[in-house]
Amino acid sequence: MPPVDSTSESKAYPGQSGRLPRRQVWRWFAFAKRSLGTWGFVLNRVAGLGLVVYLMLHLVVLSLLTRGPDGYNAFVALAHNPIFLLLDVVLIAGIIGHGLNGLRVALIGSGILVRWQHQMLIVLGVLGVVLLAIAAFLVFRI
Amino acid sequence: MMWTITLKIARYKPGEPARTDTFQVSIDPERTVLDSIEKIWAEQDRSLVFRHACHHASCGSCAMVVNGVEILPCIKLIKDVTKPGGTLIIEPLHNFPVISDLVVDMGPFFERMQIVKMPIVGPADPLPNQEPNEYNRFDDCIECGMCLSACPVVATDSKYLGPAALAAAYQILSSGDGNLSAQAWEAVDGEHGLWRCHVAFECSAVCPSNVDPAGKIMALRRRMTVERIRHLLGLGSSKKKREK
Amino acid sequence: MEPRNQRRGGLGWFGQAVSGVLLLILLGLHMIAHHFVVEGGLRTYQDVLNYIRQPLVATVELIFLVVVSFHAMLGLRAVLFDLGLNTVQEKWVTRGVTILGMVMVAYGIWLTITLVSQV
Amino acid sequence: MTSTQKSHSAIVIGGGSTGAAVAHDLALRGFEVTLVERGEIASGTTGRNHCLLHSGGRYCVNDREAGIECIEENMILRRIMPDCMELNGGLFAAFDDADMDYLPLLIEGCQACEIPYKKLTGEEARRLEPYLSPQAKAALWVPDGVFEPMRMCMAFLATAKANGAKVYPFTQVEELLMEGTQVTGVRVWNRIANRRYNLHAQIVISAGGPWAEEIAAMAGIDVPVIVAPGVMVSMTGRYSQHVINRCNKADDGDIIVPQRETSIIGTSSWTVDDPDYIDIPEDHVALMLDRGSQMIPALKQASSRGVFTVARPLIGREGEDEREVSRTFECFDHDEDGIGGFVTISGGKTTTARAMAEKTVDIACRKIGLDVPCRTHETVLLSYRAFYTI
Repeated sequence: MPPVDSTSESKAYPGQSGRLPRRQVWRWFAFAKRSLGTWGFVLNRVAGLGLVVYLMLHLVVLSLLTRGPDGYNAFVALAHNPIFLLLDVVLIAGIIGHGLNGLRVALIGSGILVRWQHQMLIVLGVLGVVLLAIAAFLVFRI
Repeated sequence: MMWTITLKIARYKPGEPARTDTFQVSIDPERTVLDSIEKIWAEQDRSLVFRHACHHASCGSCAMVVNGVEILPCIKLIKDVTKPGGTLIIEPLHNFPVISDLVVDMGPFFERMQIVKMPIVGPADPLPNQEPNEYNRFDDCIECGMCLSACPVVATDSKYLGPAALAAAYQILSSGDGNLSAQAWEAVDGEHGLWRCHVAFECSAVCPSNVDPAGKIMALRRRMTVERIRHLLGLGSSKKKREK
Repeated sequence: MEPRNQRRGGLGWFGQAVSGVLLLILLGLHMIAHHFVVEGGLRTYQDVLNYIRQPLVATVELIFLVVVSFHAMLGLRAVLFDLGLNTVQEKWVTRGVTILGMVMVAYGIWLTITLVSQV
Repeated sequence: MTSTQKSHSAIVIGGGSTGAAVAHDLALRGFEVTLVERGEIASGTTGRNHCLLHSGGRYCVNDREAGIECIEENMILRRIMPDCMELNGGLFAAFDDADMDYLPLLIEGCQACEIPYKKLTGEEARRLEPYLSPQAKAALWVPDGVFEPMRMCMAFLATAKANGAKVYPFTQVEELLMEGTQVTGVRVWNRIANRRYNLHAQIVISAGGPWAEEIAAMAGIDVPVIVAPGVMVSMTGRYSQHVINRCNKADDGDIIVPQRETSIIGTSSWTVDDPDYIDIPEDHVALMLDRGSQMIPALKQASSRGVFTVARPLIGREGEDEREVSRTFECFDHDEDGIGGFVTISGGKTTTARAMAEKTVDIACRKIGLDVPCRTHETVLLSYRAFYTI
């Protein structure tokens, strides 16, 4: 083998790139082996993006109002379909999850209860489930 | 007593496709994961490369991902991560460029530490009856890179300053007269600095040396927010006030 | 305590936290008023019109829309910035979410005016 | 500096403290330097050492030469690596009559080696170190320190790289290339790229520590190296600020080095043939804990953070008592064995790495008729972090 060009060798190691690899978006959601904090992060991210999409849909649906009573009331009737009600519960779950965890993130980020972030997640999680149960009851009772 | 365990080690050499090699090794469960890898290197495959030096959690070079979680294998005992006949899946740190097998390019990490320029030696906590600042010691951060590997934001934002350097910045700022250079401020308080953190606390979960980077990022955030509000209200900075 | 120049990274976070807390209140009101206290869970067409024509309700709803749009767009921007964009892309993302947010608010105002003025 | 072709070239085998210091010294003296290390930097003996910056107190009684080297280098390293050490001093503490008998010998040794010292009563020592055993009768303060071996190597190599040296970790020497009786280079296996190739230089310097014997054998030369491992136990918690030495002649478990939030108890000593993988004798760990807690009883309750073993390279023939072999270093110019262009440096300690490098590079210069003075004692090193960013 011919003598190796030492300049090309010197680039291999140690530390030459200075740049981290780019974008492994799937790692946002690789929470299986991770701590509870990551579950909170994933929840916030998924629910947040979901709620942005929902917000858009919600605004578009409201435009039915400008077309008079028939179209909108037809939508209201459709929305009483059990599948729609189930979606409502999912929506409420997203709101509660994002809202309560968002509160936790805001508190921690203000330096409040930082040491208790883990416990806070559990307490808020329980609170969220209770709230969701009440909301689901209300949705289906109506 | 010896256990026979299986190690599935991620292999990669430049220009070749990545693969996983399976090794069986017989080892005392009281010894460390790093010992098992060194034993495989010594007895089975000398082409295996991995970083290691001090074998007592001081140099920070051997960090890797075992069964999906960052560990410092030099202080992780076999018996604590598996059982007789168990399997360990060994990968290089995530979020770093892989150079070969388990060796990653630490350049990006040290570049970030260089920006902040944290002194590696600081005051030692006084023992009973000792004065503060009487003695010094190495900082808790051993610069192993595990926090960057575990961070979900580092996974997608290659410009993020990351947990270790942000924790270092907080350390400097809270050390009395410490301050950061303009370049460091830009990195710490800019778009890709401490405001990029999304509070997954994964850095603190994996840190082998009690640095608690996430806690320090949050403390820094609080400090900056208070400063900013004071600034907006025209109260001037709290530091100036203290000096008067 | 140090030159502050162009560093505004913290404003986004602060805005997100404040708007988030506001939303907890506003969204709670919105949900209760529109869904939980209402027979059948959704107001019918005429109910909506009657309701929105109250000035206080219209104001609160519009404030809600402004805050929720702000929070949503800031959040979207944060997620996109997490992707490690280059400076040009970042500029376009900021412009994009600003415009989108403004369109949402403008649309809301237009919708409210239209509904209030409907016979 | 790097753009012009340098007229002198050297290959350094080994990326421990000696090799790193040699590469730095060579680069400062204008050599074109290539360092090859078969593993990671400091992954052999250096990385696993005790982290003790010797004052020389340990050697000044029996081995004055080593004691003098230590104190001289201790003072130099403080200057050239100022931000990278815990400099809290050390105590030689006496706990029983035998220790008290050793104390005057130690003081005499310190005087002979010009090691600064201060005699303390047991009470004074315990005021400095509250966890010290109440048995402590007296102590001698000496300027011991604590460093991080890997970062020390990185600082040497960062500076060497800044001066144009090329550093290749994970590159193992498999063969010394010879032309007649002259070593002209090395054939290496680059384990990163999994490729083998030749590197050439005017001079090849082996700083292989316990592997120096194996490397020299490639040229048919016998270098007498005893591989004497020692066990160390790193305990969770910092129980002293000073390095605590037992005021007696070197023995198992006679030292506790505080580093960061740990206390490292060391060390035992035995001999092995193969330094590549060393099993830890279980009874040595218990011995360390037992002996260590005689000096600091609180260690009995502490938990172990890690147990590790290091392969010390000692210059001497098999069969010699490894505790009695001098801890000084030796530089072999293999011209004396009839082989040109090849130098081996072995023995010594990380504390004296710079002095070892100075002597080695002096020989290298003499061999090729170069007259450039050594400047490593006055050259402040770059940050170890620069090793990865240059």
